Amino acid sequence: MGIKTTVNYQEEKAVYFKVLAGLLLLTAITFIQPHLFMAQSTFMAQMLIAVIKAWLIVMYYMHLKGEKLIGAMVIFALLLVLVFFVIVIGIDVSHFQFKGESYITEPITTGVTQSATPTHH
Amino acid sequence: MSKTYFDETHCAIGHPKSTFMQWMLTIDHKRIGIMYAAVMFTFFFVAVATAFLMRLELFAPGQQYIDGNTFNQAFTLHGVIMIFLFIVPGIPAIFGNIVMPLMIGAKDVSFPRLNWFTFWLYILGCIIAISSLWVGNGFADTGWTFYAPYSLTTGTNVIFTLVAAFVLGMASILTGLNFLVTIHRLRAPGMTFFKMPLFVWGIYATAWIQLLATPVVGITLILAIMEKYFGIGIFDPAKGGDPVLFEHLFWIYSHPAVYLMILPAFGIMSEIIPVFSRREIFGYRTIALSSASIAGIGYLVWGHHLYTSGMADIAKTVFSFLTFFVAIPTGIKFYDWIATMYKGKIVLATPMLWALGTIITFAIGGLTGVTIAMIGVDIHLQDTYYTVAHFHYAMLGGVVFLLFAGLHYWFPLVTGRMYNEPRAKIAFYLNFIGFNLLWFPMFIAGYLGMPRRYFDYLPEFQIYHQASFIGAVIFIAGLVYMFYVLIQGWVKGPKVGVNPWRATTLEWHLPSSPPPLENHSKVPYVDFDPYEYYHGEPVVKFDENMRRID
Amino acid sequence: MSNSLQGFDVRAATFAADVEQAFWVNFWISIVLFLSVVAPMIYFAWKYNANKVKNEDVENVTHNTALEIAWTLIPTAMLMVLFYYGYTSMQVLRTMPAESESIVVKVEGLKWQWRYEYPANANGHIHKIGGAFQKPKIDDKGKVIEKGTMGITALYVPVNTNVILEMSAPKNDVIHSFFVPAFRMKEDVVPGRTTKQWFNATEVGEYDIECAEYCGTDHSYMYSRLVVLPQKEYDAWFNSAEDTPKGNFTKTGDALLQRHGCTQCHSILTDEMKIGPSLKTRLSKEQVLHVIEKGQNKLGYDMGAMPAGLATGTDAQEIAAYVAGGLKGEKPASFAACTACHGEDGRGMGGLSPDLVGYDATLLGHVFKNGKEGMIGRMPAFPEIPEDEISAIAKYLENIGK
Amino acid sequence: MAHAYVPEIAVDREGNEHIVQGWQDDFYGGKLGFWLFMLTEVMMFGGMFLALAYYNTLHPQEFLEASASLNRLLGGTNTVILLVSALTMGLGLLKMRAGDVKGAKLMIWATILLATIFLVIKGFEWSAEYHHGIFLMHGEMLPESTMAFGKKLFFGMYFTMTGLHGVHIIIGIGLMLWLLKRINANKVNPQHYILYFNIALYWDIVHLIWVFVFPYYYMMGAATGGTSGH
Ligand code: HEA
Ligand code: HEA
Ligand code: HEC
Ligand code: CUA
Ligand SMILES: [Cu+2]
Repeated sequence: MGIKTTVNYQEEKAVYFKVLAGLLLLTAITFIQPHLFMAQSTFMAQMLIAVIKAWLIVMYYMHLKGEKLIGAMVIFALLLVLVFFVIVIGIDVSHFQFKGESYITEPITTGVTQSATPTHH
Repeated sequence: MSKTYFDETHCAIGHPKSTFMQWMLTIDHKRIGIMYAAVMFTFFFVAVATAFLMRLELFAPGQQYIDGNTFNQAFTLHGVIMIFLFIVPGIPAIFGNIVMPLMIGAKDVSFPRLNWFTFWLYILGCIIAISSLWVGNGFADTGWTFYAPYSLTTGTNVIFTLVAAFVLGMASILTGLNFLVTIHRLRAPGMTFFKMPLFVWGIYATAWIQLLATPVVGITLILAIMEKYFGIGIFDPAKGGDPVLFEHLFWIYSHPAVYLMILPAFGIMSEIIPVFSRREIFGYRTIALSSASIAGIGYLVWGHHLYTSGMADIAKTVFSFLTFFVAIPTGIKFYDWIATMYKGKIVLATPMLWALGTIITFAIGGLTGVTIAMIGVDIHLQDTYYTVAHFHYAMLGGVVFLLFAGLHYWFPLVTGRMYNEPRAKIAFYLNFIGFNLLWFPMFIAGYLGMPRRYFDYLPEFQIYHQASFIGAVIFIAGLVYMFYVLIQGWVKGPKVGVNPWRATTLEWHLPSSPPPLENHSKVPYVDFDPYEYYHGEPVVKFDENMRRID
Repeated sequence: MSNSLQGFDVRAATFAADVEQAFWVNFWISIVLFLSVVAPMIYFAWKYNANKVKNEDVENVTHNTALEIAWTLIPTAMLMVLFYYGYTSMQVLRTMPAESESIVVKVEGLKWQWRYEYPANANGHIHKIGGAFQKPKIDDKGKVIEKGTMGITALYVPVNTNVILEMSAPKNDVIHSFFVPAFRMKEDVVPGRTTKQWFNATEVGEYDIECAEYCGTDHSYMYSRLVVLPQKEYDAWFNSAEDTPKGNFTKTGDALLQRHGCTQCHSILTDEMKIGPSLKTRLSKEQVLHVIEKGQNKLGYDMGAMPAGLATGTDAQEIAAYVAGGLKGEKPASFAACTACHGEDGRGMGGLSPDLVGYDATLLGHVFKNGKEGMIGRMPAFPEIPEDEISAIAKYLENIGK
Repeated sequence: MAHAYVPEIAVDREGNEHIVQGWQDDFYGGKLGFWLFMLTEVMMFGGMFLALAYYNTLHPQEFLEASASLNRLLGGTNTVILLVSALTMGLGLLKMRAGDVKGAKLMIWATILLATIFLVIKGFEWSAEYHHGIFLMHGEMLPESTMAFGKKLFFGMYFTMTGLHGVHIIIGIGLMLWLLKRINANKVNPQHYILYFNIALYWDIVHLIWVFVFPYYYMMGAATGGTSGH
């Protein structure tokens, strides 16, 4: 059961190359994005691009298209990760209590900032 | 006489002649289940011994037999063995392996070789965990929670314990994975999800937790190991890390893990109650779906272990609110079980006694869980013996009691024989009384302010600890007696044939008892519900080709 | 039970009542829910027992929508009530009062002691109260290398005043938790973070402070006391440069007696004779007679042995009665036989010989060091108890005699 | 599976026949199992991203600065390399299914080559960082250094996560070599290619992780000035 012996080689190959082109394009956008758009929220923009790339890979390279059961499972796992993020990052850390007085978040003192960036030679 | 799974087996590699090698290399799910049971049984005695040592030490204030550091190692050893070696793999590895494939009419699990590998991975984890008793500076003394930064700074052999927990976690993941695929792929034709026995539902929900929660603790342990070896300060405040992050990551796994323990146990309950009430179960679908929703909601409530950790107050509120919602599906299950007894014909055989006893003890465990889910109250009770009593009522009075229920229930299936019923009942009563005497006083002590993990305590609490000690003695005596009765039953109990309880699920419709190597001789077509009784007698009957004849 | 450890079932802070109320609401709801499950279970197990029911009577009831909705919604409503109480009691606990209206004390939790630092007082003096119980370090042979301390020091606060605790741990330490059972409050002390809690004590007294987050070897000894003083006494102390307030706040001794397990053998508040004599009264008549008759050399005083037979017959009786009575009333002439060593007042001449009236530090020191084999039985030695603890105990015993 | 597996037939009351799925030769089961395994990888890296985001929230500015100092050129090159390797892997599987075993093997070798180049570049990057005094247990990362916490944490997580990703690449290379062996032994062939299928899936998830690791570490600070590294 389940063994497909006939493959439409040319057609599938074409899909692979199309997706590759898309991914390369997105990678290029990744690089010019800071100079192109959403420069103020680079992080969001980058993650958005990454999500689109991931979607392409999962759907076409990993053949998830049409896989209802597995697709649902993947979505379940991703939702779970999302929930962890919402709770831990959105609810807990972003309301960090007594932040100014805590050692791990206290503002940096004496000229530490410079020494941290590696020097160029 | 026909051959049973004790006589022949499939092996992972080759066809060894010696019986010993046949057991070591076996890929038969029933044999693997039995081996799990044997190993867990051994470790459990180590853990009971440490538990007893603690109770002995706590008999009076001040130092009696062991010093503070040994005590700290004792409760760590106790916690680590009980959690990682015994109760987390427990019911899935034993009964999930032995009966789950039988219940769905499969010849084995989906990946029998992986199952074999998983078993040995588990053994490897056990060896690493136990070896740290002798290798390095002694067993970890961190408590089973490994809270940073203590676990990062203590001199004891925490690395071994962490690695062991990681390896055991891997084994747990692979078991879950195997069961998930098995349940999705190998159900007998006609058996839809809502025709599966409820134990299979329990295992299914559990497997999802094993699969998706365990990796989180895996990565947490890896980060802790990285931290210890490479000095990156992920959890170490001296380097800017935040210990509270560790608590988050730890409990993201470890809270779902408690449902991982209890869900298959609830599954056993749902098997036993209808069989011994001799009628159809009440609310099959709600029980099945409540397992799934407990597993789902269970992912969202880990923060109730962090009420006093310094977490943001708003997060505490959210977590407290969510926590109450796990109690609702649990409550529904309980009411469904009770309703199943209504207008039935209740046979108080030993498995049923254990199940009913558990309804009492787990209700106490669960309702005290609800107490400490209330933030304000938990701020007082957190890390006191109240919490300790809560989780022993839940784990021991819930999971382990139901494991015992299952042990009696499936005993004739696995061995083909029956234990001595009156004696087994005596063992139950001893256990039940001992257990309550052991743990109930601890609620009071905890409420009065007795913190946990205390080697020494103020003398006010002595009376409670003494009562508890007496309970422990009765309890352990009951346990030993119970195992004696079971072993005796296996050796020389009467042979009872394939379906002594007159149950309806597929694991009782095998060609022989004990079952043969490849289970059902023919796979039936399942067009019936799992618990079909009519006027107290099973409805479903098969001919020798497993075709229904009723 | 002794008076100073009552802490636990006492509410001594403003919010304790809220927490208590939440707990009891929960308790009764739990009882209802428990019975709603267990009562029908037991009833059914009896009513439908196999030996009462005929097969024909078994019925397969599998659904009852109304009932199912009821047992979903009613418990849900109850749980929301519980959430409400849990939430509101937490709010009181976690809503800090304004700093301007409170005393802000810095608390440091470290392995294994609590330290307190107060704001500067009128004279610019900053009270730093260091440390709680610390076990002495002992070598293999049981010799004390480094003295331990029992915080005779404590966290002193005035009654009916808001106190904010600003808590932290040294950055290379571990997590502790500041737990005051009598106040129903607890919050972790996390290295790297600052955490806070507050309270307003309603009753003068002494309460236990325990560490409730596992922190290693001496986790169970990370103990300290919270002393609530009347406002006046607090102010007097706060504006002085003294470490501890004047007055009698030495119930610490009691804690020590408890902790070392003395109360297993000795009663403290009553005259009851357990394994050892009561520590409320010094010596019983029989004991004194016994010593007079047999002499004694068990306590290891420099002076050496007490000879036997210094007094006999009615003299001995008379002395024994007088000593057992606490040397009160008229002094019998025959007591002269004792004064050479024990002094006119029977107080042992500043440590030359045992005090006959009370348990002074010297006596305790000797008993702890050597143990004591007496007429009742044998008391084991406690060589590890450091001097300041001994004096705390002595002071305490002295006070309860009165 | 040398001998063919004959599935059992179950018969219902009407006499209809139903095929019983056995655990042998279950292509879909194998695929499902492997997907489930990959979900555990998602959770694992999810946990690490959670830790990363945790500190990012506490030290946003320092994270941007630290990110700006990474070498975007090398990181970008590696991104492209992985992209192409995912293609070769996929094409190889396609060839195998179409019966072109030789072509498939060639593609696997190409993937291995690309994976190795990835590792070499990573090695260059790490050693450059080492020379700048930023490496595990070295220079600025030592406890006594005064580098800001945010940066220490950023680099600590950077080495951990890219390191773990590297370990996945190495495991991937090992798996591919094993796959070649199985192909040569004709255990994997155009009829039974589930192993190949799953290893291809594995390689895709290794790629997928990089798709997120790359922007989080290298690109986040790109806008805050800072040229692309050194
Ligand atoms: C098998 C294990 C198991 C189970 C099933 C549970 C179940 C629950 N637990 Fe427990 N818990 C532990 C094991 C378990 N727990 C462990 C090991 C710890 C401590 C770990 C450590 O710190 O070392 C812990 C700690 C713990 C804490 C943290 C305490 C602290 O450290 O301060 C909390 C707080 O909310 C909690 C809550 C709950 C709740 C609400 C449930 C609920 O799921 C309970 C639901 C059950 C019922 C409600 C009872 C049955 C139902 C009825 C009788 C019907 C009617 C009732 C209603 C509808 C309400 N648990
Ligand atoms: C499954 C979980 C489990 C079980 C069964 C038990 C059982 C017992 N535990 Fe438990 N305990 C824990 C899990 C468990 N414990 C955990 C997680 C902690 C916290 C550790 C920490 O703080 O880090 C703890 C802590 C803990 C403490 C507190 C230490 C402290 O805080 O200072 C004490 C004190 O007395 C104690 C005592 C006991 C006793 C007397 C038993 C007795 O009931 C022992 C009798 C044993 C059994 C009843 C087990 C029966 C099992 C079998 C017979 C297996 C059969 C096997 C097969 C058939 C294969 N335990
Ligand atoms: C094992 C039981 C036991 C314990 C524990 C114990 N004692 Fe005693 N103690 C005795 C006995 C018995 C005597 C009486 C000896 C005698 O009669 O001479 C005694 C005598 C004494 C005496 C001397 C009485 C006297 O008049 O000479 C003092 C003082 C004393 N105990 C104080 C303490 C203190 C303080 C502690 C705790 C550190 C303590 N004991 C612990 C059993 C005990
Ligand atoms: Cu400090 Cu426990
Ligand atoms: Cu929990």
